[in-house]
Amino acid sequence: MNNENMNIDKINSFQKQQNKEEMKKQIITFVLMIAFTVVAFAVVASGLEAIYAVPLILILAVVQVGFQFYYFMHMKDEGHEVPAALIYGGIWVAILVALTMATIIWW
Amino acid sequence: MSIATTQKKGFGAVLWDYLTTVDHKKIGNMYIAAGAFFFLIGGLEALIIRIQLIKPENDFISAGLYNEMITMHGTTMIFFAATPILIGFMNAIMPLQIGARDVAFPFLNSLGFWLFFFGGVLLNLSWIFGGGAPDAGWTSYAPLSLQSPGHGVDFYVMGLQLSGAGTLMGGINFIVTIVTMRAPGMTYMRMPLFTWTTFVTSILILFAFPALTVGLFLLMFDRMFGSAFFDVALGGNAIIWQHLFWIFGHPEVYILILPAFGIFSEIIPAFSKKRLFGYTSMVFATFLIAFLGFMVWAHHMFTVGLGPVANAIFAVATMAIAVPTGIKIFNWLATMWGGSITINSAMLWALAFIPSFTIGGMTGVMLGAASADYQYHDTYFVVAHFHYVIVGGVVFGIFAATHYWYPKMFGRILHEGLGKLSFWLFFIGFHLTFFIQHFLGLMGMPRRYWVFLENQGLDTGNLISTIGAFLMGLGTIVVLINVVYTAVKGKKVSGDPWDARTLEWAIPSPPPEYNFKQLPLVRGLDPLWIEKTEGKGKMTPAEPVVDIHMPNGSIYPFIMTIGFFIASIGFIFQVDNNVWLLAVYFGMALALGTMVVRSLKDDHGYHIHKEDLEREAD
Amino acid sequence: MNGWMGKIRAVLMLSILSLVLAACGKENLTALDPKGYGADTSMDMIILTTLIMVVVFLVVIIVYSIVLVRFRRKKGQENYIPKQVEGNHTLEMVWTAIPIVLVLIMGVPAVMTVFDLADESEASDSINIEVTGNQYWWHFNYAGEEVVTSQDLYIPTGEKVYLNMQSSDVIHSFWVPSISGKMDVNPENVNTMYIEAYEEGVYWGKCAELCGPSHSLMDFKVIAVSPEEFDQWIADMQSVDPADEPQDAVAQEGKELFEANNCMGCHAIGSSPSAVGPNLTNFGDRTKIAGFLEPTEENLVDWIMDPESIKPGNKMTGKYPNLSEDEASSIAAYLMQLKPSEVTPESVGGIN
Amino acid sequence: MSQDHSLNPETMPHDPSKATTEGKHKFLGLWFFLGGETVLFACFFGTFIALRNSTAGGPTSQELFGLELVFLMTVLLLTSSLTSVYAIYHMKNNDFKKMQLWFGITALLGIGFLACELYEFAHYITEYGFTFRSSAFGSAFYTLVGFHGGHVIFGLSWLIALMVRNAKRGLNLYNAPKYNTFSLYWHFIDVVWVFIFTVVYLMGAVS
Ligand code: HEA
Ligand code: HEA
Ligand SMILES: [Cu+2]
Repeated sequence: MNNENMNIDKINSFQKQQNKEEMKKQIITFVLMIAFTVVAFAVVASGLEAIYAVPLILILAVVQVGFQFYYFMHMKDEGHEVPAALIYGGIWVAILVALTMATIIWW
Repeated sequence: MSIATTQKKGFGAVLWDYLTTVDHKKIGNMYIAAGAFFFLIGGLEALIIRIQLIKPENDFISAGLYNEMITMHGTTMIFFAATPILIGFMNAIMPLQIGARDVAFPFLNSLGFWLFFFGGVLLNLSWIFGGGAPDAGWTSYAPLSLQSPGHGVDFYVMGLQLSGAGTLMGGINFIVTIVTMRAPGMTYMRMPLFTWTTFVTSILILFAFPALTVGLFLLMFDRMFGSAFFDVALGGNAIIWQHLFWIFGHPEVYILILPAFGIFSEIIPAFSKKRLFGYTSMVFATFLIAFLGFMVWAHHMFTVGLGPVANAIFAVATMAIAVPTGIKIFNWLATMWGGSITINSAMLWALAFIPSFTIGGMTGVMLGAASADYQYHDTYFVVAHFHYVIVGGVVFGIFAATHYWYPKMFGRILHEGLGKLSFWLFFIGFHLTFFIQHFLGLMGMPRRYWVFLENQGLDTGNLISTIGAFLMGLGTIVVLINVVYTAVKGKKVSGDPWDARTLEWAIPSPPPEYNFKQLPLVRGLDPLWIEKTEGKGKMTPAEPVVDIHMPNGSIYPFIMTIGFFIASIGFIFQVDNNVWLLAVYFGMALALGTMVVRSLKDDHGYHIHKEDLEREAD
Repeated sequence: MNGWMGKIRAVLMLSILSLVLAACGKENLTALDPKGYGADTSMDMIILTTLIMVVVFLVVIIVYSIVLVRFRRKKGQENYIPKQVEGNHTLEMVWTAIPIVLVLIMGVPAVMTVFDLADESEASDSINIEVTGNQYWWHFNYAGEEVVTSQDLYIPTGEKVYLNMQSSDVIHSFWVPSISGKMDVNPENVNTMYIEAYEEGVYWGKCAELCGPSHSLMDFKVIAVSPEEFDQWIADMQSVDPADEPQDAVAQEGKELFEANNCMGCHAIGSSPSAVGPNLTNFGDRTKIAGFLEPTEENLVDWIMDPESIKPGNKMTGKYPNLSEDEASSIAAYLMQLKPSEVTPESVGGIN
Repeated sequence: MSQDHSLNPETMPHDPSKATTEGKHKFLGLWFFLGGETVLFACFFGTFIALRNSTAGGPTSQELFGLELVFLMTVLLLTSSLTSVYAIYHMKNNDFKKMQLWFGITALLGIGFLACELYEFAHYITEYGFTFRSSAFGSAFYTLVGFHGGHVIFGLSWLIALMVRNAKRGLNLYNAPKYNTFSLYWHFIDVVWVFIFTVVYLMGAVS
């Protein structure tokens, strides 16, 4: 029960190279996410009017979450078809719920 | 029921076996047995309701008790009878149908069962310890549910929360099982319809139950911790509860009916000796129903005052569900057309389902016309509608499945004569009870009425309805007698007594604990039928005989459930006295502690060795 | 032989007849015999959808019957294996397309009637009544008229009357089946609906949303009178002076007891908007006591003595000191003579 | 079907977390669970959106929310998402020590986030008297944000239990899927937070 024999060297270098490439993309993703966050906060701090600010920050949030799902959580990779389908199902119901609560409980 | 299969062991050993089992077949049996028990309780409550309504201004039970009765009847029937019995059949049959040895998460499966069971027990304890059962209707609308005295509604909240968590686990388990554990050659489009409906139902569970969970949390916080979600004085809004409840509630009715559709899609081809007509469109229709099912919930709220735009949208969306459901009805008819139909008790239930459910579905569409629903809503017309779909659809489906799969599950066949007798009693009673209720509703009888007044033209209808309910009760008793009789004296059968089509019939009855000695190779839809007509009459194995890996049984799910059960009781009573917080802490510690132990202890399961397998006869 | 056949036939005819008659229900309660605009509109939809459903059901049942007659397994064919049909594209298209068409035929009028019944454009120049639902009684306040009443809602025939409804406690639902469909009465917002009665009469109303133990006893009436009578009634109600002394000595004593026991704390007589308990201005004209009991002094005494046994969970129980039977009947005498108007339920035919 | 003899292979497969049947099941099961969680949080969000102006005379979101702390919390949580990606990267390279290290950093960032949240709640309660019971808005706010916080606590306990339990054993095919499912869960918590800071704090601050 030791991990010595799971020797790092035995992992073939091609695979390692791939992992590295992948990691680069992840870092770009992260930088973008931070950037989106900064923009969102800046938009609000700048005191932009609500009708412009709200859609804008919502779009930023959606894009950022897309990055999380597709890169950090690998939804872009193969073998994720069923999970992706079900996540989209969940998002669909989520949109219905949020839309309802925002509109038809208006009094 | 299942004692028969484990005769030789002592009672203690059998009990321990069932407390610790992770075998999907035994869990399935337990779901069905527990669900049947709750069905009897719910049915008894229904009879009490009907006795109270046998004549005008009756005082058989008091007003408060009446409200408790309808609430418990609805809640018990939906959450603790119909849903679990269907999940039981999914557990018992679906893995066999896809040629799997097990489900993906045997441990979770057991946990799910115990959570459901203790949820039901908790709910029913409210009769004794709650200062009265919940009395705000199964829909528990706020603010009535906030105002309800005693602890009844608290028991409702915690009981449903427990069982809801269990159901959610079951749902995830089935989805993963179907995605990953199909036998070689069992592509998606070769899966039997019951497996398909299990799959889609599980997806519905996955997306619908969280809404209920949230609703229950809000109600719990308002009742127990002084929050203000539904408290108008502090800016709360009671309509939120209605939305959350129905976002869950409408998909829930399809959670009930889709498995029943699956059951009929197995039985009708089997006894017509014909393959299911329009298989692809059946699968497609199932998805369409599920999809539309999430977009119609506000049809329960047409009179809430959401405004004409919302009412119009939801009205049209609701009616649209008639289309995929119609596809199904006509496909079943077309399956029988040109077939060679055998009518036995399983098929009788399936045949009775078609016109009965069609009536219920059609009144559903009538309810969907919002401007007409202003008249129907909260009247006996609605009660008639949903009993037509639920009893005429779901309960008939459950009885059909019982007659169809009983031989597979227990190796004995139910008595035909008793089967037919119970069918006719129940069938006649059902139409007597509920058909007349359409008119009662239109004649001005609202639902949830403890008494109806004299001289309002409602007497005869209610009397007929009550008589019908007793016939249904007799029918149910005959089914019980049949099951007991069969368990003791029933005829033993082979693996394939019906000359049926799908994989579960390719293995012995009852199936061995590993289901398939060798995983079968599936060559098309209705694999067993294919082998019977074009092959050697039995499945070709897809692998040599090898060691079979099996999960270990475990008592942890039971202990964890007990922990949550104790904590729930603590939550309920801490409102009166802080000492009960101890129960919360203790219960949570027990549950979470068990969880930690379970995750820290490696459990690799065990193997049934090849040699032992080979020794066993086919 | 022929004799009893005849008798059976007669009994059969009679029972069918009575079923048909009974199928419509009580005239001033049933939704099947509309006497107002909303009920009429709903009825049109009910008839349209029912007709379509009957046709669809007939199609299903005809195919079903043919299947059951023709395709039963016959003796001597035990080994017959029918042709395994996969499906049929054309057929499947047909039974997808026809329901779509039917849904459209129902959907369009459904949408139109929904908008029609939600139309509030005439609200500002119509009669507006504030309706408050309470456990377990109804409060009506005629906006701008200084007229308040409860349980019996007077409206003029032939015009739209707008109801602005809100609840003081839990959700109720306002339903007068023969005049109009129902609308919920929520605690957090005002819901508006209009009703229009075609003919004079007394119509039963029911609460249609579970609101507690006495939900089934929360009945009320709508009394539709001619527009002239309605104006008369409003005028009569406006001229009530709560301080007026009753003629009768017992009633006078009742009035004193009524005041001494602080019944006024909850019940107003006159146009005071207070609505803790039902307004009693025209109590003597009420169709029913507590919404469903015959309007006799005896029943009223029973009610005053022990409301809990009549309407479980009501909020009057325990709000006043114990009264003796005599005191209660004096109060009853006082209340029963509160008849400010000639326009009464009886004047439009009474309740039957 | 049988895994235990391959629990400690000579070489790790390319993706150890999905190499076994159990691993695959866990991986899919967690994803599907997240589908359900999406609806769960949507319901809390919906409730919050419906009630966010129902302050019943109590403090409003404009009066309460300061953006600096929320920004800090966001950065903490986002970074912890990245560090868990690093950890999984090292898992795929079969470098157990580095994996533990990065997961350790993830845990620390998570704890930092929680500390900020607790400080924030305490601040609202003591400074503004704004509690769970103040108004429907208060109930909705604490419930939504608190449920997210609860998820963070659960995630942290899960991670710490995993790290402690396996510290001596190293990576194998039995525990790799557990780490992997944890990291998916953790990302999801981050996803929810993105919507919380957008819908609750930023939208609360604008209107
Ligand atoms: C298994 C359960 C189940 C099922 C399957 C359904 C199916 C449907 N239900 Fe029902 N419903 C309930 C259980 C169910 N319901 C319950 C429990 C309630 C009450 C809850 C409560 O308040 O306590 C309720 C209440 C309810 C209401 C609210 C009534 C009210 O409170 O005012 C409405 C309104 O639209 C409705 C509509 C429908 C429709 C349109 C369908 C459709 O899915 C039906 C589709 C089927 C068909 C239409 C028949 C077959 C089709 C054809 C033969 C094709 C041709 C047909 C046409 C073109 C019309 N239901
Ligand atoms: C799965 C769901 C389901 C099922 C199967 C049933 C089955 C039945 N229900 Fe239903 N019912 C609901 C779900 C269901 N119901 C719901 C959700 C409501 C709404 C509640 C609410 O308003 O909140 C409702 C409401 C409801 C009402 C309306 C009450 C009211 O509004 O005031 C009525 C009245 O007739 C009724 C009657 C019946 C009858 C006669 C049966 C029969 O089919 C029952 C047949 C079964 C039996 C008769 C059992 C026989 C058993 C024995 C005799 C043995 C007993 C012995 C032992 C316990 C050992 N039900
Ligand atoms: Cu519905």
